[in-house]
Amino acid sequence: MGVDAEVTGSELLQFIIAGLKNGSIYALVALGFTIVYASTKAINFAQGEFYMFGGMFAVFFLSGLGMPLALAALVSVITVTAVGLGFDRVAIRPRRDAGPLTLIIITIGGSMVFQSFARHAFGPDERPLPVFTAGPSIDFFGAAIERQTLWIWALTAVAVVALTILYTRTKLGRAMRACMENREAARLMGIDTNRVVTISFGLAAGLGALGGLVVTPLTQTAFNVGPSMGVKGFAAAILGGLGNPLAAVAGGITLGLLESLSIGFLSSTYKDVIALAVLLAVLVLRPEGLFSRASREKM
Amino acid sequence: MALALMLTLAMVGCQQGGEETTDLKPTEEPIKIGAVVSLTGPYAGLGGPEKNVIDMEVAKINAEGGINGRPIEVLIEDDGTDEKKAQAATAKLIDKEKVVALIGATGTGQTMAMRGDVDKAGIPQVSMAGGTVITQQFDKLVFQTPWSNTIVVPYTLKYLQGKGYKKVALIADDGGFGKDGIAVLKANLAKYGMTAVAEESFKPEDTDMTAQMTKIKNAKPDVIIMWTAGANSAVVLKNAEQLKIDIPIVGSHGNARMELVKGAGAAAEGFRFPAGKILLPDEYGTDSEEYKVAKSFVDEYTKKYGEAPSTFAGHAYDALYIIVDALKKLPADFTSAQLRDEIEKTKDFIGIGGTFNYSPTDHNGLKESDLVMYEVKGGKWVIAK
Amino acid sequence: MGARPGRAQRSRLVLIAAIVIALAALPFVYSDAYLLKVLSFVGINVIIVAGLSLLFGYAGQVSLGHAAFYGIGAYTSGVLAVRFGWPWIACVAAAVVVSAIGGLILAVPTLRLKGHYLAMATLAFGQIAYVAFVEAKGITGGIDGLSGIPSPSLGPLELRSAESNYLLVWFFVGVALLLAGNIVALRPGRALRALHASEAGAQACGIDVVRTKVQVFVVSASLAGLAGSLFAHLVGFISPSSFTLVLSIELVAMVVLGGMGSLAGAALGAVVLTLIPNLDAVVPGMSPRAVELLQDWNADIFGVILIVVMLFMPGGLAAGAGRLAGWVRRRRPAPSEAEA
Amino acid sequence: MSLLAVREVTKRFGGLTAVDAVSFDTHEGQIKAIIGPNGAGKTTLFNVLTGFERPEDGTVTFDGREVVGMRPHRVVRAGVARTFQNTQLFDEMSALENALVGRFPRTRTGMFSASLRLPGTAKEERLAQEEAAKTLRLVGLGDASSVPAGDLPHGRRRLLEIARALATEPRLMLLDEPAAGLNSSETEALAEVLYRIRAEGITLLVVEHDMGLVMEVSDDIVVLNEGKKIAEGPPRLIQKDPAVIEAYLGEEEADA
Repeated sequence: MGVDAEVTGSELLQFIIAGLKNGSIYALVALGFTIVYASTKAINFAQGEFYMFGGMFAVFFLSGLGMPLALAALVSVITVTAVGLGFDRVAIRPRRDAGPLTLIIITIGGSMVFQSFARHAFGPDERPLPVFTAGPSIDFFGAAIERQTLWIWALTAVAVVALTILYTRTKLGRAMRACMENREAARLMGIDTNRVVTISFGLAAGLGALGGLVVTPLTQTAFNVGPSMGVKGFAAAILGGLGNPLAAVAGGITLGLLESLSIGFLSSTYKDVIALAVLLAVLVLRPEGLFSRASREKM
Repeated sequence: MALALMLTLAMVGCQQGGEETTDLKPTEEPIKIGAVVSLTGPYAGLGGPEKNVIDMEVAKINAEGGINGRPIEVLIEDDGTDEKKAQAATAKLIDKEKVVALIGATGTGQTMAMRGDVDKAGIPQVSMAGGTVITQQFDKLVFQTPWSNTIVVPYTLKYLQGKGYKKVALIADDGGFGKDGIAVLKANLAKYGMTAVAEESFKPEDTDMTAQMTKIKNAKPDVIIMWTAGANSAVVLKNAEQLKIDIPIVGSHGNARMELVKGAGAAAEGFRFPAGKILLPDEYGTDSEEYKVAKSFVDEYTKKYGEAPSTFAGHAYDALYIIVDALKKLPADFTSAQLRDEIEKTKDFIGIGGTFNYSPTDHNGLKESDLVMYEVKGGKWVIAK
Repeated sequence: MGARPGRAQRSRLVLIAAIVIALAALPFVYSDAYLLKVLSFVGINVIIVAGLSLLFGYAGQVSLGHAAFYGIGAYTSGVLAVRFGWPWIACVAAAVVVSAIGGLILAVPTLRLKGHYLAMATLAFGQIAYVAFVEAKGITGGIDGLSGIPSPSLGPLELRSAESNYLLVWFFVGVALLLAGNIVALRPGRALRALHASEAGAQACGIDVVRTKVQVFVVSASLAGLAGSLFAHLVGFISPSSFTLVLSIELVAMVVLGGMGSLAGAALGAVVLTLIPNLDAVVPGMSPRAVELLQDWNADIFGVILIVVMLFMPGGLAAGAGRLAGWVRRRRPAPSEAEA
Repeated sequence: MSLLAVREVTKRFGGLTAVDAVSFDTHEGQIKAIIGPNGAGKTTLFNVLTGFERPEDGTVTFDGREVVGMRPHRVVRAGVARTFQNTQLFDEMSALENALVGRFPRTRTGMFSASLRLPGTAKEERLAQEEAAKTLRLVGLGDASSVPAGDLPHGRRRLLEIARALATEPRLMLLDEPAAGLNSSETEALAEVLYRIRAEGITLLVVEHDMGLVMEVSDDIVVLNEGKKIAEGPPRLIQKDPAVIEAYLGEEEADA
């Protein structure tokens, strides 16, 4: 439209808030991708379904089984983590050494089955979840922040901090990092790489579920919300640089900001094209990602 | 090679055997109608109720003696919200099942995809999808039952004009429904003395529209028109509430779903949208024929499936009965051309979406007077003032 | 190819001949428009997958954007036919050329990318192409699609029937597989496999890695474009929703399911995965209830097949079939397995 | 006249100078060895000579043509073939197919002519097969032609890579540690193969750690240390060169 008015400071702030909100969700999903990638070198195409399950199971535990919201949320994340562990046990572990391609196809199959399961079990319609804390949004220098957005930021921050502690302060985390650097070497050092893969699937599922859980009060959820969020998370992980958790978070935030600022200053029709074009440019100019210092593959 | 030939021959044999066994009652061979419905994929939520209605009403029609003594059979195929599957299903229904007419599809794209085969076979198709393109790209074989945007948009704008609104902001999804709505809206705004001060879009799978709504807020419109059908409607309403936008929001007939009210909660209060009278049959006046049809449909459906029917269920009801009523007027040895002509002659058919009057130039058949403006109040639908 | 080309090759030729004759004879002995339509869709996917197999299965260059080339072919053909009245054969040729150019445009900037980064870049290309199909409403008809694409015709001969379209599609399947088969059996095919196994090794053998990658991308895109053109004229209506990421992922799954580095395997993968949702077309006499269940659980069947094949048939369907054949052969007392 | 003339070649990685102003010549029909402690820059030098790396400075002339700036496949076509320290075989392809890939620069069938099997392709293919089989026999792999390269034992993989390089019909072959990981009988067989290759008129440039082999086969030796050439000459002189002894002693101490 040719009627674009001046963008004021508070509006810019509002775009940034929206970008940070969506970016946090992308970050949680991207973390899932990057953790599984680190241990298997495979892209988990079922990551979006973990996100969908996070909201869906919470709705089910809340409205179906009558649990209180906090409990339903907790049990949902635990359940989806269990689904991730189970998926690894049944479908990944037997072919763990078959190379990333085999694993990718298995996760594509998993994503289809999970999605279909959700439709059969929970129906085809969208399902709502109440906000964690009711009340009007908070005024922040003329921009509005919804209370649920604070929850999104808080829980994303908690997840990132917990993950950082896990990676830097625990034996398991060090084992996972060793696997990330070089799986063969890690195995030779006596690290149980199988266990690392299992745990990474559990973590990826839990983080995806957390993302789906915190965003559902704003968006509702449905059986088919997974794939598009999967693509966003994958894009965020690639944008940041695969295999590095902090880079994934940075990639997610960048993608979220890129989208909301595209809407704000350019066009909502082309916001995805703009984001993807930036992504392509990054890939072509800096194939290792924006925020990763990992060296390029050597000859 | 010999093996392959034998296999092929065996398949032929099997197939013929199969066909013979389906004709259990040769004296009252059923009239076969095909239906292409989205039971899986993104439109599964719309197609499910459509299938329910068809199952329910076919049983009822046959219990009441069928069509001039002959039972009907509606063969329902799932298109998975996929155009290729819709085409395969169409080929199956036409060539294998030899149906006399087709209901469907649920979605506009799938409906359009069926057209090639429908044209080749020369049988009538009654679509349950609302895309303007379906009847605007005119095909004499293709009819539709939902209100198209060319009816709903003028109705809505007239209503808004009556409220004295001049500056409107448009927000729509960039799927078929939203894009079509935006196009019709922009073509009609000037006629009702309005101008668009903002136009925003989002993807059907998007989960946040605060950036778009911030821009709209900045444009200071008198009213926001939202044209979308899916779960995002609730997100738009909630984002508006979050941004403390107190500009009235008016939606489309795609919002006539209780999921929206549940999903948006308090943010849905005061939201208005146009739709048929089925949501509140009392609107017809309790002694009218329209009321009776709508009321008994709602009651029967609710009794059988435990929830009130959606407007999409109504589209399936209308499509089925338009074909059935035409069939009732035809001799037993009718041709598909006759059936098509008879459907086109549909006059004053009282359906769920409204009263249908097809003509050689109008295959949508509804009028603005079939619509009312609803408002969400206390988590319920009421007639908007 | 083994050490004894004689017998193995002969039995393979016999198998291929049998398949060709059976496919060609089908519409004459058993004309079922539904079956033929489904098999036409199968054929179209086999053509795309033949190209994707060269690119991905042989050269190891993944593409999650092949639906875009397929769409470019379909729209080129459809737009030229509907808006400019081009004859069918010219539309097909244009579709192949334009999608080849699309392949070139994508291949050149993404040459340095490998693995998941290439996957993401091609995915982004596919998404951008999708938006272009939607937004270029004046040309493509936008989200409402482009309808009224005429059936294929050669001069006065118009191929409208399901039988003729089926034969046309499978004629092109034959051509595509023959061309691709020749490529993989000879020098360029070895270059693709070498590239996949070790880029440094390939360079050390005098293979121009850049040129080979671009070439195979172009060939692969043009086969997808050919398939797109056939699709457009077969169905008469195209819309952006036929060219989405979901299709791109399914195509990659077909190649892997069938077997990386096996053209026949990839074709088999395409046949199996395309037939699943329309199994009732090939399995006669399924009850309506069974068909309903099949459709309802279609995604599960699809997913479970992917998982089970990957779990129990390392190397995909082709390798599985090869092992099965080997097992059968070993059950028969073979005269002498004179292999090193 | 020298076949390969290396002049003042310098290659840096960041702050590290991997190859520092190295110059030497290789003459037609020679077997020349490049030795030096680990990290002396031997492999980097090889990469520069074959177009895999571009030097910051210096020239490399092969048969009168400048090699610097050529991409690797051009260098091969010009007549310089190489092997790798970590073998870069095509594991899922048979030994014969690996050697056939080596025929690539001497054959012409492209995608277009292959797809249509244009006249001439069948003949070229047959000839290529014969040539490839011949190179396999030359290195003693005639019996393994249908075995996938990935299934061959280590020693035979080294030989296969040599055969593949040989199939490109080079005038100069660069072998990067051909004896690494070989046992003594395999090393002897390798020496035999090297003589056979020279007998075919092919010049050899070999990076090698196995001093026994180096002293046995080479006509001339270049010694690198920390990127610099510290000595050049026939084996008997190199053995006595104080700078060389010093460099190797240093390495042994570091290892200890």
